[in-house]
This record gives sequence, structure tokens and C-alpha cells, in this order.
Amino acid sequence: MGLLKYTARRLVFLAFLVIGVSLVVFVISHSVPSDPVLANLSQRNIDNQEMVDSFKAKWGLDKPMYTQYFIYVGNLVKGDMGTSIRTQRPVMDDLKKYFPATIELAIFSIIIAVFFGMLFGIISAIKRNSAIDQIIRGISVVGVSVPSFWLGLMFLLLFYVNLGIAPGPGRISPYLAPPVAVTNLYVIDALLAGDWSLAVDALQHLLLPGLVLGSFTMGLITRTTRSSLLEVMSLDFIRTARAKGLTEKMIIMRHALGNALIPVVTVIGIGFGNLLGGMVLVETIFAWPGIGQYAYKAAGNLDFPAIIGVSILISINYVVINLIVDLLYGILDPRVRYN
Amino acid sequence: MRKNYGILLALLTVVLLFAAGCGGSKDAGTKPEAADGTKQLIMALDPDYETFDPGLAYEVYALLVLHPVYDTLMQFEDNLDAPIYGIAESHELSKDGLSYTFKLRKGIKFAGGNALTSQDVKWSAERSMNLKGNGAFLADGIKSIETPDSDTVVFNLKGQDASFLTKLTYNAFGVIDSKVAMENEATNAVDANTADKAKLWFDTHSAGSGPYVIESYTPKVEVVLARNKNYWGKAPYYDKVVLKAISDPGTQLMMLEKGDIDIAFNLGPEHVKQIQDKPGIEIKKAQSMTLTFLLMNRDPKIGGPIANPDVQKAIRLVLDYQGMQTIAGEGSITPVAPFQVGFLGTLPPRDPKTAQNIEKAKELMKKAGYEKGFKTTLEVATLAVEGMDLPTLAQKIQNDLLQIGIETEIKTSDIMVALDPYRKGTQALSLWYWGPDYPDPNTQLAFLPGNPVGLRANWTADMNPELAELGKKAAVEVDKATRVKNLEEIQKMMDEDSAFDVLLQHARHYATRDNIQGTDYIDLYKIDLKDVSAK
Amino acid sequence: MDDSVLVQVQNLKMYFQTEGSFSFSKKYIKAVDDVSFNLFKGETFGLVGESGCGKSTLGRTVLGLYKPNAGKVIFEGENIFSLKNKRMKEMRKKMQLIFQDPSASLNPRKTIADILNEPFHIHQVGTKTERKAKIKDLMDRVGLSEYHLSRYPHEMSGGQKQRVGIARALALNPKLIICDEPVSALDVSIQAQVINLLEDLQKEYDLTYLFISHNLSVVHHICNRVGVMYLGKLVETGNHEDIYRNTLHPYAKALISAIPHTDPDNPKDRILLKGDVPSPANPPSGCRFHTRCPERTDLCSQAEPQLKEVFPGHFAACHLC
Amino acid sequence: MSDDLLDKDLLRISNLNVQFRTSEGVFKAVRDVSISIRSGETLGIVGESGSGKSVTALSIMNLIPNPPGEIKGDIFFNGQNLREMSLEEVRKVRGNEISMIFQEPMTSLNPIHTCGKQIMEPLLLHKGFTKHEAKARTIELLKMVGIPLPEQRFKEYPHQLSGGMRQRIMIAMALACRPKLLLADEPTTALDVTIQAQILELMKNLRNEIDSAIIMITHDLGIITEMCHSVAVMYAGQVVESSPLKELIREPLHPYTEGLLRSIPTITKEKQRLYTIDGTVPSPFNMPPGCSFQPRCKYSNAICSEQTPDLIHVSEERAVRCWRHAENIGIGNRSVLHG
Amino acid sequence: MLLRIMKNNLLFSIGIIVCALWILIAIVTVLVPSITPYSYLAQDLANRFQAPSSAHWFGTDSIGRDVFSRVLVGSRISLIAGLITIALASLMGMIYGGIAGYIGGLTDEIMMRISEMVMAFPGIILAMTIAAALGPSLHNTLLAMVIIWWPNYARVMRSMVIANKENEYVEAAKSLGASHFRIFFNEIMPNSLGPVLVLATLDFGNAILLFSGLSFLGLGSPPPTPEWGAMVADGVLNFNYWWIGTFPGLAILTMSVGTNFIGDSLRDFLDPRLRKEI
Repeated sequence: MGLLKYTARRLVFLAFLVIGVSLVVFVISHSVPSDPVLANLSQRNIDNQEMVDSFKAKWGLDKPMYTQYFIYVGNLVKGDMGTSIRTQRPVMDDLKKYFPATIELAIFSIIIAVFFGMLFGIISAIKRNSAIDQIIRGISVVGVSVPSFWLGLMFLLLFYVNLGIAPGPGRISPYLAPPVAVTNLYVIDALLAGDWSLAVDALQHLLLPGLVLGSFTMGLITRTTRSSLLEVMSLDFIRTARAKGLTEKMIIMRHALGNALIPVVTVIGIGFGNLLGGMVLVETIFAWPGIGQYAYKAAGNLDFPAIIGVSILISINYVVINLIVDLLYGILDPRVRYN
Repeated sequence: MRKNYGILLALLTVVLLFAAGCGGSKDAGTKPEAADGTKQLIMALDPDYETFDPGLAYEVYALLVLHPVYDTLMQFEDNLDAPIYGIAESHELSKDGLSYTFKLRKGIKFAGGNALTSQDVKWSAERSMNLKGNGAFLADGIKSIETPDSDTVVFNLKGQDASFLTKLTYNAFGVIDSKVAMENEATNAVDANTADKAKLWFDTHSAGSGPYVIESYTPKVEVVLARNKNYWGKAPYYDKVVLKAISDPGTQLMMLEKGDIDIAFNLGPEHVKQIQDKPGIEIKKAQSMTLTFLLMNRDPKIGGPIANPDVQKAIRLVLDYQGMQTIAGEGSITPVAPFQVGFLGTLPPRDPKTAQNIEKAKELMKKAGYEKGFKTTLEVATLAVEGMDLPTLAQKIQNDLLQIGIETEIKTSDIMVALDPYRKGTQALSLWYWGPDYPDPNTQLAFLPGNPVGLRANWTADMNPELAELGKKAAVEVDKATRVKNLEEIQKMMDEDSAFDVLLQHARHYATRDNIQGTDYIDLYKIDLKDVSAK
Repeated sequence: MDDSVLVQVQNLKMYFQTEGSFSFSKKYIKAVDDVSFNLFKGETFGLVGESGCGKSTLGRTVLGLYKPNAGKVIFEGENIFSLKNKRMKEMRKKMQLIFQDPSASLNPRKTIADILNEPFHIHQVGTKTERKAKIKDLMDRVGLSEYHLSRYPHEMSGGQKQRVGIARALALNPKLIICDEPVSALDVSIQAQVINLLEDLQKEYDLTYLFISHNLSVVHHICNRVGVMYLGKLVETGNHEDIYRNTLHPYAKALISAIPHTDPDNPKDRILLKGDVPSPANPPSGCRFHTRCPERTDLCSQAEPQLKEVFPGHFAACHLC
Repeated sequence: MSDDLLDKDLLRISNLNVQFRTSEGVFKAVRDVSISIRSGETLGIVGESGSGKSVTALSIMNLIPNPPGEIKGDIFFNGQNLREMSLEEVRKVRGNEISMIFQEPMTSLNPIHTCGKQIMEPLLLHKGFTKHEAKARTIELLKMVGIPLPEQRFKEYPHQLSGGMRQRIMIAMALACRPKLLLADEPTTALDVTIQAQILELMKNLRNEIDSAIIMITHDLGIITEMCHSVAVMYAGQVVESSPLKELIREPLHPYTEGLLRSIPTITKEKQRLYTIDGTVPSPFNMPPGCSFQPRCKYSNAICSEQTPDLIHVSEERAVRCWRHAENIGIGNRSVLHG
Repeated sequence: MLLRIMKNNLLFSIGIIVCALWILIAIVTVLVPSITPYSYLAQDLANRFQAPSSAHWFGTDSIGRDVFSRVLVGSRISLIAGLITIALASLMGMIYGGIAGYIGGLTDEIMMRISEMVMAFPGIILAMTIAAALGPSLHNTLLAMVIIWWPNYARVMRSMVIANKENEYVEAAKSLGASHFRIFFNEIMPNSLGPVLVLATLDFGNAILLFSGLSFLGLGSPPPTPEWGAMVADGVLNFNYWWIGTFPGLAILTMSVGTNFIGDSLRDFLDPRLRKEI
């Protein structure tokens, strides 16, 4: 009951969010000095009033703002986000095309980040204040502090150019054709198509950008796991477990870790959100055809239908991730369900 | 439960990493042949195309893709002076210079199997006109199109046009299989700009008669062209051409070095230097038709002190063209006026060593009453022109202008945003680039006072009536000798008085693996893909 | 009412909402549910009960810190809930609060001097020198030295902090002090010191105490009259002697018998209650104590007993009395 | 020390010293504590907060975190010195032969495991029970500690239970392996008066049933009076008096004990001004010279502030750490328990 | 206190030293511009793309400017950007969150939903849009960053205020008749600042990172400002001259690592849960 109610409330918020986000971009789009009409016609056509008019009519730019907004929301409800001024394609189609690439990378890097982050965090907490703890803390802080665009550059220089042990930018090697699009996640599509070598190739291409993108989240998770585990280890029920005669390993595995994971889940959620933000930079460096590059181009060109589309998508994503995190909370922490 | 998930996750990650790490070390470095023996060309470029609808596409790289897909009546081979026949066999120009009659080659079939007729030529051109896309202006001069028979097509013009044959080389006149197109909701009707729904189809399919067809298009990733089995001409060497979208020149360079790609097309002059001595790589250089110029507004309300013609002349004299050519890279030159070297009638470029005259510039500043200098804004779009970063050049200009006391603040913005004030003519001082709309000097007349680009500097015809008048004459002149004379005169006048200072005509730098050939630069197409082959 | 009454509490109800403000089904915790009693001038009225019975909420509501759902608190003839802001601020001077946790009730970022200056500052009382003298006097009264003034709360012991809390309460010369578990966080040896101090101050300043505690021994020691609370209700009130020697309500009996005694030679019989205190969000029907009452009858689960005067001045809310 | 002494005592602590190194310096939480308890006996340790009573109990279980804590001294349990055992061996004793109940039933149970699972844990660990057997025994235990509907409670999480119920779970857990010694560290302090009475009653009943020795740690002399046979009074880390209960109540020997007894208000006492012990407990970092209680003691004289008194036996069963009694008995008769 | 933490914490000491060094560099290069080996603006086209050498420690860039001098001068921009963003965002967030937390109820609910909306909004896209629309400049970029950033502080501040609101010393002030204003600013605020300050220290590095990311995308101050992110972008353009991008990148890294070391250690130090002592 509580859970359903909670989920329903989040979904209502989601609707408000979509309206709010689109409204914000709409207001920005109409308060900027630049004119998207002029920005998107060729040098010649700008002098042709007929062309300008037909362009404006096509995008509804000749109507007042609130009318445009209502038109937009009306279409949005029908699943139509309008047409990108820049790519001249429906925004929805663009998003469908670019988003899977981003999601594939994000999922991969979150897996890396969670695995190493938790591993490092646990080691660090167990060996608190030892040399290895200091080293891990150092690494995690560097992970949080390193500029991703720079790290990507360094990784490519080192592993791709100089050592030749990693593949270059892009989702797959240039000489390979992408797999038949089913999910648009290349690794999965390649496996579905039974093309093992293509799947491996796609995985290899995920490695460097995944590491770069995941470094921040990994640092965050390491840090949180460490402090959360330390905190839990100082709680009374750990003393109870010790008094029962459990070994330290049993205490950590059975009693501490489960409790320590709870705040880590939040951080994973935050990290996932951050990934989508950090995408812009990493995708630029690794020529990754994802939503980040799309958003970057859209923003630079004041392609407002696309900007609204991306913003809504990422906002929804944020809410959905938060919802998942909250639901996970309920699974990890039995107290939540009843409060 | 939880524990099991953890172990599963760990195992999965380890396996993934292992697979990735091992495979990586084995595969990187060489481009393996496709298993089935198909020959494949891979070119990396920083594309600007957004659509492959021949009626709408107007981007710089659109013709790279569309030229080998859609045949045109006229085309260029290597020399931009004179177009040669494409699918036209011959043509006649009426005495009044207003009517072109073309005979089509016989027996040409579209990739889909339909025969190509004069109807298709007419339909395609009309569709372009009515779609009112960015390239539609090329057809502005056309009054009507007639098709007396299936292999004859007649273009009736509104007025004489010396560059009409050149204009026909554009994709706007690319011949589409009208039957296939109409099946996919295309139309050539007057209301095509709203009624035509074929754009999305054209993005990922093609209906042309060229040597290649569009096999697939993944925006921001790649375009794959496949051999057209019905092609009427000599079959191209490669079965497949893959155009990889890789925006970063450094990345292109890396991939070329690794052998992952055959052509790295967007290299800056500096990248080229890096790989000069690397084995397996061939460096290509060519004169590009792209200009970089400084716009100086003539309207005192906008330009302030900049609007003063003496100040503008002083700026032309104080700039260090030699330094700029260093930045733009080897092969770049500085034309006297906005007419590219390589076009009919263009004067020899400036000698960068002697072009700079700071003393005289200072005198002119004094004469204009700005001996102490002034402050202004230098607007520039953030992009690279032929591998040269425009903001970098802006910093060089900023530095040079300080010598006559002009302090500039650089204002950068994205190209699409910067275009707005540029077109409205509200920029005082700005750095811009220009590529010809079609390979004919007439396209450059836009820079003259009263003409579209001239007006962006608020340089109206009454400010230099003589020059404006000469420009009007040059536009319609068809006699070659008179054209040359007129054009030369215009350039000389613009050297004396102009709202523009042409800084650079760029060189195009790119590189290929040294085992391929036929990759010479043609400004219109960049590279004619059908001509590329292995050595 | 005669002049001897300082405060009349009439039918006070204080409910707290448990669900968020957007919720449709609002749930309430009935922390104080229809409570009436009087406080006489100069007396110490003890309010006892287990945690969650609403005694602290009652104390704070009497002080006007909460806005009750119903009822009145008449202080010297005025209902404090109908007072305007300015008048209420004046009224604040007359009643003060001493807290259970001496470390939580002192702002950790202020020195003792700052803390004691605050009442004067808020009410704009006295000049700087007057305030200084008054603070010095207060410190003296509660047994602290002048050098403590520059300290921060965390630099002092629990007992000293509680003395500061008492000094602050005394600053504005109140008539009523509500002592909310003032000694339960203190060690035994310190507890006695503070109890003695409170007793001394009462005599000296003619104070009335509302003394809230779960410790029946302490209440026995310090109070003239006692009220026993259970689940938001007052179940028995009366003189100290009435309550301890002639207990009426079964709950009060159990409570008193549960006190660990210090006489090893006379172990006494104990009334052990079954189960736990029900949730105040969902109290039992009828008599709220009937679920645990060893003497319950059928009537108890149906009708709610009213507080009635069984003996003169000795009230109880039980069907059996 | 004679053999029969060892035989009689289930647990004998001698010369226990525990100190903590903190950033503010070293503080001695427990100083020269010697306590012994026989099977079936209930010993009360009473003292104010910071007197070292909890630390003493935790030291028996070797639950003092090290660092910062350091334990010195001997703890004989069943004739074996726990201090000389390896950590592994100590673990086999913990929760098995010695178990412990903590003050806060709220925080001493792991919130993410069911009550049943937590009670079963020592059975599986120490007794080698199968899960099935352990469950049967757990239900039995739950019944024993008076929990209604034990099968249902078995599956519930701690937060679903009231404080009193949780403390019963703790007791069931502590008794699971039928320990020889039960340490109860303020088991009722966090509970309400009526619930406290229930729990004390339960413990009294169980004591008769299971025949373990109990060490009851509390600050409440009332609880000691109800539960214990003998008492050790602690002040500032030292045992200042140890005695059978009745004699202590009747005739306290140490001034601190006397003050403690007299300063507690009771409902049996006449209303009169309370006796007070002046001053406060000294800071563990800044102990007064000589007797720790000397600054607050009304009997103190010159020697008290110069020399620390030893814990001396005034009779077979009574010992006190005070110069008054040392002098009364005379130097010659002093039987020093240690040192 | 500082020295005491430093003594026991290697990472903290490193952080303090690194940050102090950068602040020193920033101040000295402002006060004595001639201290850099070259002017950060001086172009020397004859000596462009020089590899690191004794003449140019970090080499030269595409128009022959000394990378070392530019990295040194660039420190002031990153520091100022971090400082202003954090200061404004925390101030705004503190007031907003403080009000929401103190008033509570429906107001709180609505205010928090709004801040959540801002948080859900993809920050970097908002920043890019603002920068593209208003034109890239330092203050537009900072404006965008503040707009993205404040909800974090609002959330922390709100939870602190809600927690502190329940404190007995607040009730004590209320019972003395203190006004809401006084209670809020005198009792609640000072005690809620700690976590916000820790967050601010931790965030400082993040702000520098975001700022450099935006300037990497060309959304910072216009050239020739020696912004580190823009310099890395320059390095990407001139890929094979590794020094152009590597050194400014290292500068961002060290500054960000330094502040993170400090923030991390401060949080550990100030978090009583991690300093539990018996």
C-alpha cells in the first residue's frame, strides 16, 4: 500500500517535472537574443522573406509563446516532441537513436564503478588508517577530482596510441558494421545476432570511456562504502555480533555489509545521474554517438525542440533512477517498508 | 540472495574486463580484411550533413555523399574552371542566352532498375525548387523546364547566367528516380515544402543512378555506401565506402596511424606536421576555396570607430599576414580581395612579407582621429576552418591590432548563434569564413557594396557607387575576356576600399594510407569517392 | 476559582498529524486527549507516566509552545491561547521550562554568558551592567562560579549544565516553571544536588512547579500533588499521600509497585502488567488501560471512564472506583 | 592463590586495567579491578556513568576495540585465563559460554535481519545445529522469554517489535547456547518502569531455570537490591567496595556507597532534605592524587590526598578501598587482596 | 586545530599544501604579473609548439605562448570560479533550504519539489543553453553553475534545519519568547552551518571540475583568457603536442585533488559518527 502510494506520488511528480522542465526551456528559448529561425537558414535564404516565413510557419514560430507551448505539450502527450531544427528529424527519433549508446556506456561504467568502488571501499574500511587505506583513499579522491575530458585524452594517448592495447574511439572498430538494431545496445544486439567477435569488439570499445566516465562514480562509491562501513562497524549491533562469537569476516559479510550498502545505493543513484551529465565531455573525446553529443550540439545551436527533448529525457531518467533507488532501499532495509 | 548477486556481478565484470583487455591487445593496430573479401574504404571526417535528401541537403560535406549517389547533368572532374558533362551528353545554349537544352546519355538506369528519363530530371529539379530548402536558391534563375522527349530537357532562364552550368553540378539538381520517390511520399508540387514527406526516407535510402547507393546512415556514427550494381559507368573499385563521423582531428589522426581508417579528412596543418615522417601515410595538400576574412562594419552606429574607412584600411595594413599563414599552415595564401585564387580572373595573392605597414597604419589612424586607439569587440564563431581554429586566429588579430591601439575583446559563440547577428549586420568587427556557393567567381560578388554579404557590413551601394555598378555588370557578363577585366578591376578597387579584409585562403590538409589512390581534392566534392582505389 | 489557583488547564487536546500534508487520509497521534487539572500557587505538581504517555507534550502545551487542538490554559485568569503576540511575549516571562537533557537544551555555540543574557536581550530588560549583575547573581544562586560564564556547554559537566538551564529559567523571575524530567539524565549523586537546589529555589522565589518525571521516587520526594498519565489521559490525581498510600487506579498501582525498592529484607509483591503500551495513534476503545488491566471488566472495553472525585481532592478515572 | 579458589569461582578477574589512548591523552577507564563470581551467583556492579563498569564487562568478552583500548590483567574463566587465549579461542567462548545483554535493545539488534535469524546465529556457530534444529530451539527460546506467537515473531524484524520485546529477543539470543555466565549491561535502563519490572521478573525466573551466573551492571541500586546476591561498587574506574548485598545496604563502609544510598529518594523514606555528595566525578584525564573520592569525601584527611588506598578485606566477604577502614583494622591485620 | 589534523593525516596535509601553493601562485601572479617567465599573452609565432625545455618549462602553444606562464596565471580564474560558484550557490541554497525547513509543511513540500526539479534538470545542458544563449563569458557560465548548484545546499540546509529545529535549545529560546527571526538566525543557523561548510569544501573541487569542463566546451571566458579547461581543449586540437593539454589538465587535477583531500578529511574529522570514542 505504502509502496504503491509512494510510486504513484513519484509518477505524479514526474508529470509536473516534465511540464516544469519543458516550460523552463521554453521560457529561455523565448528570452534569448538569438533567433533560431535565422540561426538555421542558410546564408542565402535569410534574405528571402518567403523562405523565412515558410520556415517560421513550419515550426510554429510565428505564433505567441503560450500557444506554442500548448501545442508542444499537446503533442508531447501524444508522444511527439516535435522536430529538431538542426537535424530536421523528429526529436523522438533522434533520442531513440542516441540514447541507447549513452545507456550502454552508462551501464557499463556504473558496473565498473560499483564493482571497484565497493571493493576498494571495503578493503579501505577493513584496513582503516593503514598504508593501503591511504592509497585507496588517494585513488578515490583522484577519481573524483580528475577532469574526465583530460583523463580521456590521456587514456587514448597512452593505451591506444602509444601502447596499442586498447581500441580507439567509437562504439565499434571502424571496419565492422554495427549489428542489426534491436535494442541499439551494440553488445546485446551483437549477441542476439550471434556475432561473438562483434560483441567483444563493442565491449573493448566500452572499456576506456567506461573507465573515464566511471572514475568519478567509483571514487564516490569507494568513499561512501568506506565511511558507511566504518560507521556501521561502530554500531551497537556489531558489538552484539562480536559478543556472539562471530569472526570478523562473518561480521562484515553478514552484519555490516548489508547495512553499509544502504547509503551506497543512494550514491550509485547519484552517480548514475552524474554519468549522464558527464557524458557530454566523455562522448566528445571518445566520438561516442550518444545523447551527450546530441545535447551539446543542440544547446550550441539553440535547437530548442531538441534541448527540451533531451532535458525531459534526462529529467525523467533522474526521477526513474531515484525511484529505483528508493525501491532498492525498501529491499535492502526492511524498516523502510513500514515507515 | 544479495550475496549471490554480488558474486555474479563480480564475475561478470571480471569476464568482461578480461575479454576486453585481451582482445584489445590482439586486434588494435591493423585493419583486417573483411571475411567475405568485400573491399571496403573507410574515411573519417567531421561531417556537417544532417540529411541526404538531394532536394534539401546543402551542407559542405553533403556532396561527398550525394555526388556518388545522384548523377547530375554537369559535374567537375578536377578543374573548377569548367564543368564537364555528367549524364548529359551535349548541350546547346540559345542565342539570347536564356535557354539551355541538354541531351541525356542513353540507357542509364537507376539503382532500382527504372530507366532514367528527362521527366526524372525535370521532376527532381522542380522538387528542389518547391521544397524551398537551403539549396533552392540555385534554381532561382529558372523560369521553366521542358521535356520535349525522354532524353531531352530544356531549362528556360529568367535572365542570363554565366554560372548556370556550374550550378547544375549541385545535388539540388541530382536526378532522383521519381517513381521510387513518389512511392515514398515525395512530390514536386508547388506546396512540396509542406506536402513532401520523403525526407526521412531519403536519409537512409537513395534513389539515384550514381555508382553507389546509400546502404545505411547512423547519424553521428557513419554512412555506408554500397556499390550500385546497375551503374552505367565504370564500376568503382570499392564494394563499400564507410564514412565515419569523427569530429576530433586528433582522433582521426590516431586512427589513421593505427590503420583503422584509410582517410583522415579533417586534419589541421599541425597534425600534418606530426605525421610527416610516419611510414604508411600519405599527406595530401590542396588549395581550398575557403576564405577567412575580417568583417568591419560601415555603420557608425554599430561599428563606432571601426566604421571609418581609414581605420578599416589601417587594420588591413597592420595585420601580420605572414603570421596568420603560419597559423593556417603551409599552403595558405592571402588573396587581395574576396576572390579565390583558382577562379577565373583572380589577382595574384599578397606578398605576406611586405603587406604589413605599421607606420602607414598609424598615420591612417591619426588621420581618422583615433591616434590613441579605441576599444571594440571582435566576434568569432568557435569552429575550425580547414583545420585552423578560428578563435586562435582571433587571438593573433587581437595581438596585431594592439599595435595601432585598438583593444579588442574577443566574443566567441557557436556558429549557429553567431550567424544571427552576422546576417543581421549587427557585428562591429568579426572574423568569418566563406565557402563559395558554387565554383564560379560570380558567387563572390556577394561581397560588393549593396550585395548580401556587403550589407552584413552595412556597406551600401551608395558608399562606393562605382564599385557597385561594376559588380552589377560583372554578374551578367558572359564574355570571358571582359569578365576577367571586370573582375580584376573589382579586386583592385576593393584593395583600396573595402569593408572586408581577406586574411587567408586556406590550404586543405588531409592524409590517407599510402596504399590507396584517387584521393585528390576537389573543392566541390572534397574527394570523388568513385575514383578512389587501392594502389 | 479562588486566588490560590495559578493555572487552570481545561479540556486540553493536542493531536499530532502523522502523514504528509498531501495525504488524503490524515492520521493523528492523540498525545494529550482531554486533560484538565489545576496548578495551585506555590505547589509542586508531579506528572508521572511512561514514555509516550503525553506528559512532556502536556507540559509544553501548558507553556504555549504548541497550539492545541482544543482546550484552554488559563494563567492568572487569561487564556494564553487567545493572547496577541505582544501580550504572549509578556506572558512568556512568567512561565519557564527546564529540560531533561542539559546538553541538548543549551546552544553548543554559545558561551554560558550568552545563554544567560538571552532572556534579557529578548525582552530588552535592563542595561548592560544591570544584566551583568543579574547574571552574576543567578550564577551564584544556582551554585556556579563566575569563571563558568566564559565557558561553552561542552566544557561543563551534566550537573553544571543543568544548573545553567535552571538559571536561564529563573532569569525573568517566572511564577511557573515546568520541569521536564530535570534530573533523569543525571547521575545519582548529582541528581540529589539538583533536587535540593530546585527545592531551595522554590522557597526562595515562591515558585510553582509542574514537575514531569517517570521516576516515581523522585516525584514522591519533591511533589505535593501528583497526576498519573496513561496514553494521553490523566487517570488519577491527588495529593502525594493519596497517590502513594491510597492508590486507586490499577495502572497507578502497577506503576508504583514496579519501582525497584532498596530494602532487601522486605521484598514486596509486584503487580506485573502484561504486554506493552498500545500506540497513541490507535488507542484502545473504552478505558485505554483495559488491554493491560488486571482488574478489567466488560464495561471497561466499552465505556470510557471519566475522571471523578473519589475522595476529596483525589480523582481517578476508573469504572471500579 | 590456591586451587580451591579457582575451583569455586566461575570467573575471577584480577588486577584488570583498561586504558584508552585518545587525542586528548591516555585515560584509565578501569584501574586494578578484581572481581570474582561463582556459578549460580548474581553479582551486581553499580556505579555512575564513566565509572568503568561497562568497560569491565566488555573486557571480559575482549570486546574493547584495540586500538585505542589496551587491556592488562588476568581474567580466569572456568580456570582458564581468557587473556592468554588466542582471539580464535576467545570467539568460541563468546556467545557460547559467556554471553551478554546490552543496554539499547533498539540498536543492539541488526535492523536488516529477522529476529529468528539473529537468535539462531550462535546456535549454528557454536553448537553445530542444523537450520531446522536451530529454528526449533529458537522458537523454544522465544517461548521461554515470554514472547507471544513465537513462530510469527521469528520472521519479524526488530523494528516491528516494542522495546520490551526486543530486550526479550536479546535475552533469548544470549541464552541460546546455555551460557555459564551472562553479562547484563544496564539491561533495563532504556525501558519504561512497568516494562523494566517485566524484564527483571523474567531474568529472575530464568536465573532459577538455567543456572548461569549473572553479572548485572547498572546505575540503579534498586535493581541491584532486587536481583543480586553481592555487589561491587565502582567509582572512577576502581572497585571501592564489594560486599554481600544485605550487608552493604545495612552498613555501607565506603563514604561513596554511603552517600549513594542516602542520596536516592525513595517512596518509603520520609520526605526530608536529600543527602548529597558534593562536587562531581573527577575527569579521567585528571585524577586527584591519593584516593579518587577524596575531594568529595567528608571524612577525608591528610593521608587520603597523599596515598591511594588498597582494596582491603574487612571480613571474609567484604572489602573496601578506604583509609578509614584500613586504620580501623590496623596495618598488621590488613589482608591485601592483591598488589 | 589545523596543525593537529595535519599531523595525523597525510592526505589532509597534502591537500593543504597544494591548495596553499595554488592560492599563493594566484595572489603573486596578480600582484606581481612580471613574476611569470613570459607574459601569458605574449605570442611568438616563430616559437610555436616548442616542446618543454629550459626556456619553456611546459612548452609553448599554437601561437607560441608560454604554457607554464599561462598555467600559473590560469590559477586565479579557477579559484575565483570555484569560490564564486560555491559562495553564491551555498548562500542561495542555505537561505532557500533554511526557509523551507523552518516553515515546513506545505511550503516546504512545494519548495523542495521545485528544487528537486532543478536537480532533475540536466545541469550541464542548462549551462550550455544559457552560455549559448547569452554568449559565453565568465559571468554567464558562473550564473549557470550557480543555478545548477544551489539545490544541493538547499537540501542539506533543510535537513539540518529540520533536525536542529527539534533541538531543545530552540524550544528554550521559544519559551523565552524569542522571535522566529531570532530563533532562525541565532539558534538554528549557526548550528546548521557545519555540514554545509563541509559540503562546500568538498564541492569546491567539483565546481572547478565543472567549470573547466564548461570552458573545455568553449563556454567559459573568451580567449585569450588562460582558462585551464580551454587550454586542455587547445591541447585536444593540437593532439600530438601533448604538453599543451597535459599541464593545464594536471593543474586542474592538483587543485581539485587538493580541495577534495581537505574536504574529505574535514568531513571525517567533523563527522562525530566516525570519531566515536568510548
